[in-house]
Parts: sequence; structure tokens; C-alpha cells
Amino acid sequence: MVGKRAAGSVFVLWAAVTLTFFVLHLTPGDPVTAILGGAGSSPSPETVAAVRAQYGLDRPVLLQYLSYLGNLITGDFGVSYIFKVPVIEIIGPQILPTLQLAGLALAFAWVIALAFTLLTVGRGRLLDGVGRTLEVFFASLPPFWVGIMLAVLFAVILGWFPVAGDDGFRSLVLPALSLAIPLSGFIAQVTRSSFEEALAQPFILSARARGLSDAAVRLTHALRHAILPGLTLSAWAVGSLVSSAVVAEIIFARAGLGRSLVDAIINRDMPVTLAVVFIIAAVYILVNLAVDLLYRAVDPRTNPTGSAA
Amino acid sequence: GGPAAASGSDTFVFATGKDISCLDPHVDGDMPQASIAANYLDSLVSQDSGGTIHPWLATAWSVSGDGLTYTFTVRDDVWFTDGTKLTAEAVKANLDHMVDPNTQSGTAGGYLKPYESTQVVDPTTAVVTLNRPYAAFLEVLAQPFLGIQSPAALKRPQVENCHSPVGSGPYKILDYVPQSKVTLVRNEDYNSAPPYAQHDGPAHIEKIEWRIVPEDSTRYGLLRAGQADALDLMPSVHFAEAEADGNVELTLRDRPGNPTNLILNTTRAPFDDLNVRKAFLHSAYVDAGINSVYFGTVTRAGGPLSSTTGFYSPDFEHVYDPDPAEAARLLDDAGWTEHDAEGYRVKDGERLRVHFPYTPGAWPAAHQALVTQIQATAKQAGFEVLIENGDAATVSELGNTFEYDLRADYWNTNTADVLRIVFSSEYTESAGFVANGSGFRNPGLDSILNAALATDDAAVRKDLYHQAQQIVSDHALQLPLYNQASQVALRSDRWTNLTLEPSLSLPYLYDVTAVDPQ
Amino acid sequence: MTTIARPASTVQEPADPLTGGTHLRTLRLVRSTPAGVWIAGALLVFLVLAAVAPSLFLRQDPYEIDPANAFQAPGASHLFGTDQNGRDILSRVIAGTGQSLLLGLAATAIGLILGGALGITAGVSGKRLDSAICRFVEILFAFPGLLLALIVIAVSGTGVVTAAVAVGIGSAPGYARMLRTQTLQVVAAPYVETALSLGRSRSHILRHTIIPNVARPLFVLVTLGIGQSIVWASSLSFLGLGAQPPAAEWGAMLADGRNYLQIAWWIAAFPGIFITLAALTTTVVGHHLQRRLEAEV
Amino acid sequence: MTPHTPQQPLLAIDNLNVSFSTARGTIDVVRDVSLALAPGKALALVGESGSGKTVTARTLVGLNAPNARVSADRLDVLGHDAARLSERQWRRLRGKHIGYVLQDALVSLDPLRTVGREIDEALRAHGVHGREERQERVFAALRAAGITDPEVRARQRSGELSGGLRQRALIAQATVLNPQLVIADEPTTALDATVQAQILELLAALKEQGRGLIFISHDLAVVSRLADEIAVMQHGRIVESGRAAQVLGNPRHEYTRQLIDAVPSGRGKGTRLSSLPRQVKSAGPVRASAFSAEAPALEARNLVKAYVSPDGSSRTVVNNVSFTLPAGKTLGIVGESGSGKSTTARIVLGLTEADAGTVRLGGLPWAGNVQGAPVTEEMRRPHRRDIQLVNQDPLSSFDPRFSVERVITDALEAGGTGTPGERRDRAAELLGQVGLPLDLIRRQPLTLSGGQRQRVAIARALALRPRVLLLDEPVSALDVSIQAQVLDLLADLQEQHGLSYLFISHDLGVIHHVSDDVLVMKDGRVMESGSASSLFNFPTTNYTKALLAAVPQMPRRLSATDLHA
Ligand SMILES: Nc1ncnc2c1ncn2[C@@H]1O[C@H](COP(=O)(O)OP(=O)(O)OP(=O)(O)O)[C@@H](O)[C@H]1O
Ligand SMILES: Nc1ncnc2c1ncn2[C@@H]1O[C@H](COP(=O)(O)OP(=O)(O)OP(=O)(O)O)[C@@H](O)[C@H]1O
Ligand SMILES: [Mg+2]
Ligand SMILES: [Mg+2]
Repeated sequence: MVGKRAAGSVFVLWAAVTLTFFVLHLTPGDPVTAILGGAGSSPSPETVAAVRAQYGLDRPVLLQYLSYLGNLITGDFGVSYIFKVPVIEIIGPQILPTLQLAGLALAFAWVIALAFTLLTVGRGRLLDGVGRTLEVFFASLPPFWVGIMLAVLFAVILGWFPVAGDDGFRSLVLPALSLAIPLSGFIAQVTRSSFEEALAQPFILSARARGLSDAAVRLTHALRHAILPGLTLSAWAVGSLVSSAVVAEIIFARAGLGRSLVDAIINRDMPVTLAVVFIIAAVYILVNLAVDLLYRAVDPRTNPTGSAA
Repeated sequence: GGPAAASGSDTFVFATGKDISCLDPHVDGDMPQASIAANYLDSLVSQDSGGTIHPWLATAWSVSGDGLTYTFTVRDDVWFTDGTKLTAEAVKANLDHMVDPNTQSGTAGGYLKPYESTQVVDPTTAVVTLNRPYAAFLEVLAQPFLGIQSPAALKRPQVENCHSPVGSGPYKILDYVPQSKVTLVRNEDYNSAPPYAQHDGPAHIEKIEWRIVPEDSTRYGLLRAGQADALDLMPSVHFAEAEADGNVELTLRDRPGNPTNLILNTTRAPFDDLNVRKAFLHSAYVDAGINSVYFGTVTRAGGPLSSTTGFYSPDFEHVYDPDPAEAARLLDDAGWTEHDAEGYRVKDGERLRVHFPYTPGAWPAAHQALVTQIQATAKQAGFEVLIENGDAATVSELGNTFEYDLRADYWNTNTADVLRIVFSSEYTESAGFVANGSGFRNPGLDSILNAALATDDAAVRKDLYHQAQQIVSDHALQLPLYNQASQVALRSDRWTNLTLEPSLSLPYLYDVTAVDPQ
Repeated sequence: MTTIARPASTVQEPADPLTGGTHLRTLRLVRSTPAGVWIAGALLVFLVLAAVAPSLFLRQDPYEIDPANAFQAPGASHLFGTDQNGRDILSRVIAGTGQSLLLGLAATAIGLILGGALGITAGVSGKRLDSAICRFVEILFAFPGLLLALIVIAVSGTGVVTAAVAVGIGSAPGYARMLRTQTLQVVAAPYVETALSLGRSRSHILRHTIIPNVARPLFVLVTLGIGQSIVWASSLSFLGLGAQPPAAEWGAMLADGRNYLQIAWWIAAFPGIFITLAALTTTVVGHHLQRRLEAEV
Repeated sequence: MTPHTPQQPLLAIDNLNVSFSTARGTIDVVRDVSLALAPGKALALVGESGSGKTVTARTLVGLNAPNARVSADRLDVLGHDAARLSERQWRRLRGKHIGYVLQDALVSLDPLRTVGREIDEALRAHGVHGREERQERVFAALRAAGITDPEVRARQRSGELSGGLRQRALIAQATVLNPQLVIADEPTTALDATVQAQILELLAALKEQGRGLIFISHDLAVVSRLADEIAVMQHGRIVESGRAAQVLGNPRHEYTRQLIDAVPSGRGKGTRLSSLPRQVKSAGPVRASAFSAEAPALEARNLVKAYVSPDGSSRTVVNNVSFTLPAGKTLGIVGESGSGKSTTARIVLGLTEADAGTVRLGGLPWAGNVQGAPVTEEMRRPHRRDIQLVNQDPLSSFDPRFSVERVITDALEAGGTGTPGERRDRAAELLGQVGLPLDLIRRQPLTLSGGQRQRVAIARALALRPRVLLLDEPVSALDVSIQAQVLDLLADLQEQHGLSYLFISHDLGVIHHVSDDVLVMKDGRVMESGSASSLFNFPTTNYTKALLAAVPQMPRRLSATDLHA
């Protein structure tokens, strides 16, 4: 089982990198122009030739690919076309901030979603409607719009949080919230419906017939069922958070993989693009693994769909 | 502490708006590199705001009569921050490094094409040989792009030198996190301040944090909240507020060079027709745009040179003022007589269409609004301007292959020789970026521009450059928009004396001093 | 004729009193639809009208610039104010409705077609092809969606069409997964076996039973997808890779307007409100339809 | 809250009314129900589905749905006026003084938690603090509920338990605090006869300990074993109530009589269960087919099917099963859950490929390796119409897009019969044949009742004029009175059309009633087979004997059929 899973993970990593590599080769834009600084620089033909040779861009694509893979296995992501420094030096420092941002965003999203669920589900038509509407509203908000609003309100006008930067927890709050609010809408929608479903289950009635209070039933029985589909959604969300973090990173001037990725693609910085894809794929795989483990902790039934013995 | 104490009084946070690629400005050659280089590199010579060249690391120089040989004498008491001593050898190493194809310099092609070689005569004397007269040589040397680095450091692999280049300037690089920040610390042994500096010896501030903050409102927000002490690329929309803010001081200066413009591709229809080009220029209401979206924070440019460039002539400022009637007449003359249902001009069944590949992210928000206004006014004259948003790589690819009709450009440099880079035949071809985006080839212009390099007689040069500006203007090669400007804002409640170095008007932190708290 | 039938009234089975005529049914529909859904539905109708016939609501030319009147606050002459180029924001928001909704629709359609092709194929195919497709979809999931979108833009330039394609491709893996599950469910449903035991051929079952049933919730998916696609596309615009000027696409307007937030909040606010409104109304209506559909199954 | 004294009645309820306010208006579900219960007695509530039994029971624990409106002249529960109890007071009663066993045992325990924790929760909710004490009591309750290895079971989750064990665990969690009143809602439905018998014994034991028991069922045979008093409910009203022997032996209300008649247990083929009049005419025209007249309708030889479980081990779920179904007869297959009945049916239908063995349909090779080569679906297709399936859950066998009419015309179209107009006429005719009113024809099956749906399924199965009908638990989802109608209908159809039935059920009573021949399965094997009369009267294997002994019987002498015969 473990071996199979590990092999599957390596395969996904390899496939993601390979796909990116070849697709990037098909996109227009000469890497040499990227390497030489794009618009504004006027290199000599000798320089261009030197660059081509130095980066091995004069070799057939397949050879470039193979040598890239070879280097990758040894942990060498190559040198950035734009920054001319080893890719690992660029993205290395970005990994942690991005994971912090994505992690905190996910945590916030869960807190908001669970608050919605616990406070509004099954508490009368009015609260239910309010909760439902707010969730859909949240899910309909463009994250960058939320980010700008939060920045203007809480950082510039009220001064409660720093406008930007990446020092400490306080500077993480607003960017994380800007990603978390739309996400919380999605998570809350699925938790709501599964919470509703769980509340309608006979075992809830059983528990109440045992003398449990409404609150106890919600917390000890229904909640556990309700978070299961949200967990699955989270696995997907973290993967996409890492790249969609770019909007928060830009607005709040944070370092991060999202911005590295977008800038790298826009400037055809192939080595950086590949490395970020690699890391995002790895994060996705790891998060999926973690979610699987969590899922099993929450739902110890071996078969998640429930099996009769 | 509170928001007003984001940094200690010995750290200065500077928020810049654009990513820096390699820190070594010899590589690539983009403005953000020059901007930070001005704070840790010294140059061979310096230039004052009047354009006159003064000594700096070179104490003296002489030029041979044919203009082909420059003999520099360098200071004997300057050390790079890695401990290497400045010698004539360093001059050679630097110039050779800039033109070495392996350096991947984007600037060498523009500024050092005439460079041939350097001989080290003695530890303080270097003789530079050029292959043709180049009167602008000293001027370009004064730019931070061509700052002098430690020859020992230059010998390291590029990946290292890009990350931690070594100069002899007032600061040295401590750490660099690409896309995030550069940390610089004071060079305690600094003794080579340029003539334009206000003091000598080590800088006043101990540490600089050079933060990269591309989003305009965030950058300004940092300053307002006190998390940044200064910023560049001051967003025009916040000017009024900043001016009213007693704690903020604005420092503004137009940069020399070719102003912000839209260059017209003369190598293909419809702009291969002079009348169409002229009509397009007459159709644009640039002033109105500058006043509305830039709130008057930039100065209108009229001719091919920005007004702070040497040999600038104001004669061409109003040649192509908005004139719908003239535009209509010119288009009628050019045969674009019919109109289609949407009001665009048509000739032989073809719509008068102008392709304009554009990277919005590379320009300030106001520029994006301005080109949209030009699009709208051009429409009234019958032009359909297609602003084709694209990513940087795609747009520059199109730019290098003349697959456009309009291209947004500017070229900052401290010499009128910029006309040669932007309009001469020499620069219609390039292995990379094509500097002459008009594709204009005119032997008369070429020879005038070369002649202007062959003399250091200011009067002669002035006349030649006037002729050159005349030709460029006559041929309607560019729609000049506004002068590039350095727009720097400083928290004046904490600091004072933030100046601009004179060659490219880049922020210069050496003289900044803390304000005594009351 | 052989019959053991008796009049309906004596068959002792609980009859649902409210499933009678269509008239009653309509009445029930009206009464069982919550007020919120009605409001959302009305707004959606307005949006669709604005998209189909903007001239109904347009009072000014959405593209006409007037630099002298830039940054006018909302007021009598400009209900939503003017933007940095002096254009009337109300007119632009209305003129942009068509493009934005079309973008949402097209992106969702592309995502559904691509995702559907993958998902349904996987669902009805044997183990091997199924797991191959699943792997592929898994890779696409591990692959940042933004990259996918940016690559499409790099290859074919920007614009509303490209944005739709980019967003569509980016959302395809999600749909693939969803539709595969749906297909597996349908394939395992007893009515498929019933069709087989009625002597239907496999291809007939695929065409007439499986695909139509997989497609049943499609309408819901589309309504839910439109809103999300518009939000997604606005993120592309934020990165400067969305619609081309002077198009009145909401995302692009919002992205432009963010620069002027402190002096002219309305430039960004109104397109932002409309994006949220479009997403909100389509989602609310979609969810309602989904619940109704689920109630039926 | 004062404890209840043993002399008082546990329940005293006069004119209980419960109504629900819904989007469609207010519906009255329980009307003027009066009940009384003394300690040590069992009161049975019987009645068809939807008659308000569960709603009544939930009212007694104060757990009605939020949209319920309860009113009563008197509503005394354990000596308290239930109408005035606060939620907090109710909580103290629930679990501790009233144990409530929900209707659906399979889903009434939290599937994510162990059974032990579920029971433990009741103890904790009522302030039993000592960890060890609680543990001991959990085990004791499980043991009392007839679970032999409580230490193991307490650590399992409900998903890991069989239906019978789950039902016991559910009873254990309701009785762990020794409540005076136990309410058990359909505690034996969906259980095999053997398990059912054990549960009934368990409930009887509770009664003997002096508890009051309210016991809900729609199965009179079950009720007759346990109840002291019976209240028969119909449409929310108690139409008849009284001492058990009296209600069963001398029913006064028409509806009670119908219910009693509907019980199939112990009554062989040919007896009628419902009051539907029998109208048999001569058989319709028989469709020409490749069937040989002499060959048995179905013939299965040595069927074997094994499944590989996720852990890699292989489990044989059908093991060497052979049978013959003569034309025009009914072969009943009976066996406990998981014994391989459905799998056998699927093999016979050609939906599941057997590992070994063959099936012939009307003498024709149908499945498996016949004459050296496997029968393929392509070979079966022309004869598919000869064998049709009616299964337990008819709704899932209808394409959800189809109306009742489409369901039938689609089947007709599959058989290639007629023009669209003709098919519509034939559909109407078929619906008439199964006793459905024509005005149902445009409805979605979803809006039909269970019995109506089952009739539509039968009509569809008949549409192609098949020779063999495969009936997999066709009535186990229906309540007795509707079950009776469907069974009678099937009997009539067999008589009319000479159909052959393969009838699968876990309900011995039903099997006894419908079958000519019977096959008893256990763990994939055929334990015993033979004619229905011999097998039910003279079972040979111990297994069958045990099964039969467990079937609750109506008191034979008092059966209503006898009274009306
Ligand atoms: N919360 C509710 N809202 C509306 N109607 C309800 C509600 N709960 C129950 N009913 C209706 O009340 C009626 C009686 O339901 P109840 O569950 O008591 O029947 P039952 O006799 O227990 O049937 P079964 O044998 O199927 O369990 C049914 O018609 C049901 O639809
Ligand atoms: N597709 C399958 N894969 C694995 N095991 C299966 C499969 N189908 C059935 N089984 C197993 O085969 C055994 C027999 O199942 P089957 O459905 O035939 O029993 P049954 O007698 O019809 O039971 P019930 O009365 O519960 O319907 C069960 O243990 C079941 O779990
Ligand atoms: Mg019930
Ligand atoms: Mg079965």
C-alpha cells in the first residue's frame, strides 16, 4: 500500500513536471529574450549566442528535458532565467511563507465555515437563510477584491494590521483572510449540507433520546460527520491556494510561490516555473496524504462509503 | 510598537515598485538594477544636474584628438567592500565584463558598442580604446548601470555575483531575497563620495531594507502607515494626498532620455504611410489624459527628447497638437476615405486598424488609462486601435519581430545620443530587443547622429542634435506622451535629505539623515 | 380483457394530494420557492436582459471618454459615477454584462465539455482506461490551475475568448471528477441493468440511458459554474491578462478601479458588486434547482 | 423531578393530537389517540405505514420534529404532565426513565463511533461518573441485550455489526439505565426470522422485569407473541384497541380484519391475502418463442461465484447451486441476509458472470459455458424479453427522467412492439391489468406510493410478455396490507399467463405462501430444497427447522380466514 502510494506520488510529480516542460516549450517567447532582460536591453549577437550555449538552449528539446530531469533527481532546479541565481535560492525562502499563508487561510476558512454551520444550521428558517446567503455571498467574492477591501479598511484606515510585509503573525492575518473568506463560503456550503444531513439521521435522534442536549448532539455527533466532505474539499483547496495566493501576495507585498509562479510564467522563466509546479504538486500530494490520514481519524470506517459487515 | 515605528531609526525601509532581476547592473540592464546600484556602486565619473562630467573614482582623464582613446587616472585610496583595492586593473575588468557576451549584458549593446579594449598602464592609469569616436562615452559611464565592481568579485560565477555583487559604494549588499527584499548595510570605510554628495565618509543610516512592493496602493499604504520610510514610482492618484500630508515629502525630477511614447512601426501598413502617421499623432489628445489620469503629476513631452536631456530643443513640442481636421485631411489624402458602420476609416475594404500589443502589468495604472484615452480619440479620427493585452514575454517577442503597429516605450539615459539608439538604422536590428521600434532607416539621420559623437564641440553637437530631432519629428515616428520622472516620497517626519543622483535621477540614500525627534 | 383492477378510490394506498394537475403543481412551485430565490431570480433575469439587450438600459455610450469629467462621484447625471477616463460606469457595467455572462457561460461550457468527455469516458470504460484517466485528472489537479490558464493566454493572447478558454480548461479537472462520479453512479443504477434486461444494446443504453442521466444535473452545474467562472476570470484581469481595453468586462473594470479606490471607490465598487451579484444570483438559483432535482431523485 | 412510583400507570393519554405545519399547509397525523400502560405490560401499536405510529411514539419522549404541534386532554408520561415539561426536564427523563429504540436500527447508531461509546454516552449524560463503573455497565447492558462477547462488540462500530447485533446494541443503549418505560419502534422489521425471534425474547424479558413496553409493528404475527394490549392505528386514529387475544381473535373493525388476513405466514399457495376480488379469465395469447414446451422454464446447474475482498482473500458467495423451475410454477428461494440469494438471481439474469455452472432458459443456453462456449450478451439479447426482473426497490429501476407511461412504452419499444400510439394503448392496458388507475399514467414514479411503484414495475415486466419473472424481495419494502395486494396480484397473473416465478425473500411466511418449490440457502449453499408443503411441514435439516421455529405465527385457531371461510 505504502509503496504503491509512494510510486503514485512520484509518478504525479514526474508527470506534472514533464507536462509543464513540454507545454512551456510550445508557448511563444524566446527564453533568450527572457534571460537577457526582455524589453529595454539590446544585447549583441555574440551575447545571444553565448546565452544559448550557456543554458543549453541550442540542444534538441528532448535532450534539454532529459538533462533537466537528471538535474532534478539530484535536487538541482537550475538557474533562474531572470534572476540569474539558483532557482532554489529564489523559491526556497518563498515556500515557508506560502505554506504559512495557505495553512492559515485554510484554518481561518474552517473556523468561519464551522461557525456558520454550528450557529445557523437547523436553527430556524431565518438563521438558516442568513447563513445560506452569507455562504453563497462569500463564495461569490473575488479574493483580490476582498484583499483590497481588507487592506483599505483594517490596515490603512484603522491601522489594526500592517499594510504589507511578511514579518510575524499580524502581517499574515489580512492576506490569509482575503483567501479564507471566499474559501470559507465553499467549505461552509458543503459542511452545511452534510451537517443538515447528519442532523436528520436517526442516530441523532437516538442520541437525543438518550438524554443528550441539542448542543451536545451537534458537537459530538453531527459535527464529526459534517466535516468529512469539507476535508476532501480542503485537499483540493490547499493545492489551489498555493497558486491562487498570488493575489494576496501581490496586494500585501508578501513573498510567496504564487507570485514567483505568475512572474515566472509571464517572463518565461522556465526553471522557476518548473520548480514551482514541482513544489505545488508535492504540496498537493502531501496535503492529500494528510487529509487521507485525517479522514481516517475522523471516520475510522475502512470504507468511507460505509460498509455492512 | 505602533505603526509609526516599523523600523528602528538606524534602518531605512525603501519600497520600490518593480522587481529587480540580477543585482549586478552589468547583467541585463533594467532600471531597478540601476536604482539599487546607485547605492552600493561608485562610478568612474559623475555628472552634475547640468550635464557636466566630474571626477569620481577617476580623478582625471584625457581624450585623444581622434576621440578614440580615453586615458583614466583612478584613485589610489579606495577599497571595495570585499577588501580588494581599486586599481586601473579594476577599470579594465569592469569594461571587459560589461562587453563580455557571457555577462549577458543588455546595456553593453546600447552604450559600449564602440568599446575596443583597455590597457593598464600602471596601477592607477587605464587607457580605453574605442573603435569610433564616441562623445557620449563619459556620459554613459556616469550612469549606475556602468558602476565599477570589485574585479575579484566579478571573477566569481554569475549566479554568485548576481546575488551579492561587490562595489565600493556607501552600502554593501548583505542579503537578497528575489521578489522580496534586498538588505544593505553601511560601508563603514566609505571614502569615495561623488561630488554631488553633501557629505563625506560613511553614510548616516546604518541599514537599508529595499523592499519590492509592486502593487501601487500597497506601496503607498506602507508609507502612510509608517512601515516604509520612502518609496519610488509614487502613484499619481495619491499625489494630492501626499502633498497635503505634512509628514510626506515628494521629490520629483524628470529623467533624461527618450520620453514615454508610443512608437509607430514604419515597416508595415498602415504606418508605412507618413500621412497616416501624422494623422494618428494629430488625433491624440495627450494633454487631456495627462491632466485627468495623471493629475498633472507628469510633464507633457512633445519631441523625441525629454526636456532634461542635453541638447533638448523645445521646437518640436507642438508640431502634432490635436487637430481632428488635419487628421481627417491627411487620412483622406492617404486614401482612407470611406467609413464603415462603426465609424472607422476604410480603404480597399480594409479597416484602418492599428495593433498595439501591451503589457498592462509593466506600466502604471495611469498609463493604462492614458492609452485607453488615446484609443478612444483615435477612434474619432477613424483609427481602430486594438490594445492587445499580453504577458511580458509575448509582447516583447512581438516587439522584437516588428509585429505591431504601436509599441509603448521609453529610454532613460543621460545623453542625447539616445536618438541614435532609438531612431538610427543601427538599432533596427538586434539579436534581442530592437531599440529602434519604428524600424525607421534614414542614412541622413544616421550620419548626423554619428557626426554628433565625433566632436566634443557643444555648439556643433547642439546643431546636429537639432537637425536629428527635426528629422525624427518630421517623420512622425513617435507619439511622445510624457517625460519619465523619478517620483520619490519620503517620510519627512523621520528623515530628511533624500536626493536624486543626477545622471538618471535615481534615489540616493547616502545623504539621508534622521530628523531629531522633538 | 383480464383485469383485477378496482376504482382508484378503493385502492388503499396513500395518494399524494398535491401531485394532481399541472395547475396545482405550478402553485406548489410558487409557494415552495423561498423569497430569496425569487429575488435572486429576478436579479438574474435583469442581468440576462442587460446581456441580451443592453440598449434597454443604456443611457450613455459606455466607451465614450470625457477626461474633463473623470472621477465624478455617483450622482444625478451619472448614477454610478464616472471612471478615470470619464466614462459612465453604469453604462459600462450594463454593457459589460453580456461579455461577463457570456464569458462565464462559455468557460463553464468548455470546462463541462472537456471535463465531461474525460469523466464520462472514465465512468463507462473499463478499469484500465478509467484509472488512466483518473491519473491524468489527478495530475491536472496537482498542476496549478493558474498555470494552465496562463499557458493558454500565452499561446493565444488575451481577450474574453481566451479568458473563457483558460478558465474553462482550468475548471475541467473538477468537472471531470464530478462527472465521473456521476457516471459511475448512473452506470451502477438498477435502471441501467433494467434496460439491459429489456434487451437493449450497450450502445443504446449509453446513448439513451447513461448520457442523458449523467447530463440531468448539468443545468445546475452550469448555473453554479457561471458565477465561479466570472470570479476566476476577474482574477486573470487582476493580473492584467483578462479582457482587452476598452472592453467593459467587469473583472477588468474592477482591476482598473482598484488603483483609484481612495479617491473614487465607485470605479471598483460597482463592477465588484456586479461580479458578486452575478455569482450570487446564479449560485442561489442553481442551488435551488439542485435541491429540487435532488428531491426528485 | 419526583421518581415514578410503581403503582402509577406509566402512561395515561387522552385524545392526543399531533399535526405538522408544512409548506403545503397543516396536516393532522395523530388524531384523538388515547393510550394507557401499566408497569410490566406491553402495548403494541400496529397499523400500516404512515398511520402515525412513530409520531405517537416520539411524542412520548418529547422528540417530535420542530414543526409538530401537540395537544392532548391528558398527556401523562411517568406521572408528569408532558405538555409542561421543559427541555431540561425532558432530558432528565430520556434515557434514564424512558428508553427509546428507534425504528431503523441500521442507521440509529452513530456509524463513526464505537457501540461502547454510544452506550457510555447515555451513562455520562445522566451523571454516572466512574469510568470503570460505566464500562462495567456498558458490558452488562450489551450482555443483557443478548450479545455474548460485549468486550469485543463494544469496541466495534455499528457498520461492523450485523443487523441483529445492531438492533441489540440499540436496545442496549436504550436500556442501560434501566428505564421504567421502553418504547421500541419496529424493532424486528428487516431482520431474519431467527434474529427476529431472539429480539422478541429479549423484549419479553424486559417486560418480565417489570418495565412497561410500547412496541410498534405493522406485523400482527410478531405482535401476537408479545403484546398484552393492541391498539390498531389507521390514518392517525386508533380504530380498535383492547386485549391482544381479543383483538386478534375477534377483530371488530374491518381494517383490523384486513390486516390479519394479509399475514401470509403459515398459509400456503392459493389462499388470498387481500380483499381484492379475484377475476381470472382465460390466458392471453401466448407469444411465439424459441422456448421448448417441455423444457423447464429455468434450469441452473452448479452455479459458483466467488468475490475477492479488498484484503485479497476470496469468498465464495454462491456455491454449487442447482435448481429447476418448471414452467408455470413458483420456485421460492429463502435464506438469511448475505446467503447469496441476490447473487444467484443476478447470475440467472445474466447480469453477473458465474465462475462456473450453467443456466438454461426454456431449454436454451442462457449463461455459463454451454456446449463448450460461453453464452455472450449478444446471444442472450434476442431472448432477453423472456425473463424479466422485479426487484425490491422498484423506484431505482425506473429511469428517473421517465413518467409511468414512458417506463412502460420504453419497455415495449425495447421489445420492438407497435407504433408509438399502439404502445401507449398497450401501456394503459397493462396498468389496468396490474390494478392501477389510469390517471397515474402521467405521473413520475417518485410521486407514487410503494405499492403503486411495485405495480408499475410488474406492469413493465409484463410488457414484453415474458415467460419467467425473477422477483427479488418484491414485497419486503411494503407493509402487510399492500404486500398482500401485490402477492395476490402475482398469483392472479401466474394463473392468467402461465408465468414462472423465481421468488426470492428472506421472509419464510411469504415464501411459504407463494411457492410450489422452495430452496433454502445459507452461506451460498443450498441447505435444503423440495416442495413447499413437504419442506414447511417436514423440514429435514436443522437449519430449516430452526428457521421455521423462529417464524412468528398468528394464533392459528383465531385466524380470520377461518372465521370467514
Ligand atoms: N416532521 C414531519 N412533517 C410533516 N409530516 C410528517 C412529519 N413526520 C411525520 N410526518 C407524517 O406523519 C405521518 C405519520 O408518520 P409516522 O412516521 O408516524 O408513520 P408510521 O405509522 O410510523 O409509519 P411506518 O410504518 O412507515 O413507520 C406520515 O404521513 C408522515 O409523512
Ligand atoms: N459485487 C460484489 N463484490 C463483492 N462481494 C459481493 C458482491 N455482491 C455480493 N457480494 C457479497 O456476496 C454475499 C451474498 O450477497 P447477496 O446479495 O447475494 O445476498 P442476499 O442473500 O441477497 O442477501 P440480502 O438478503 O441481504 O439481500 C454477500 O456477503 C455480499 O457482501
Ligand atoms: Mg414508523
Ligand atoms: Mg438480496
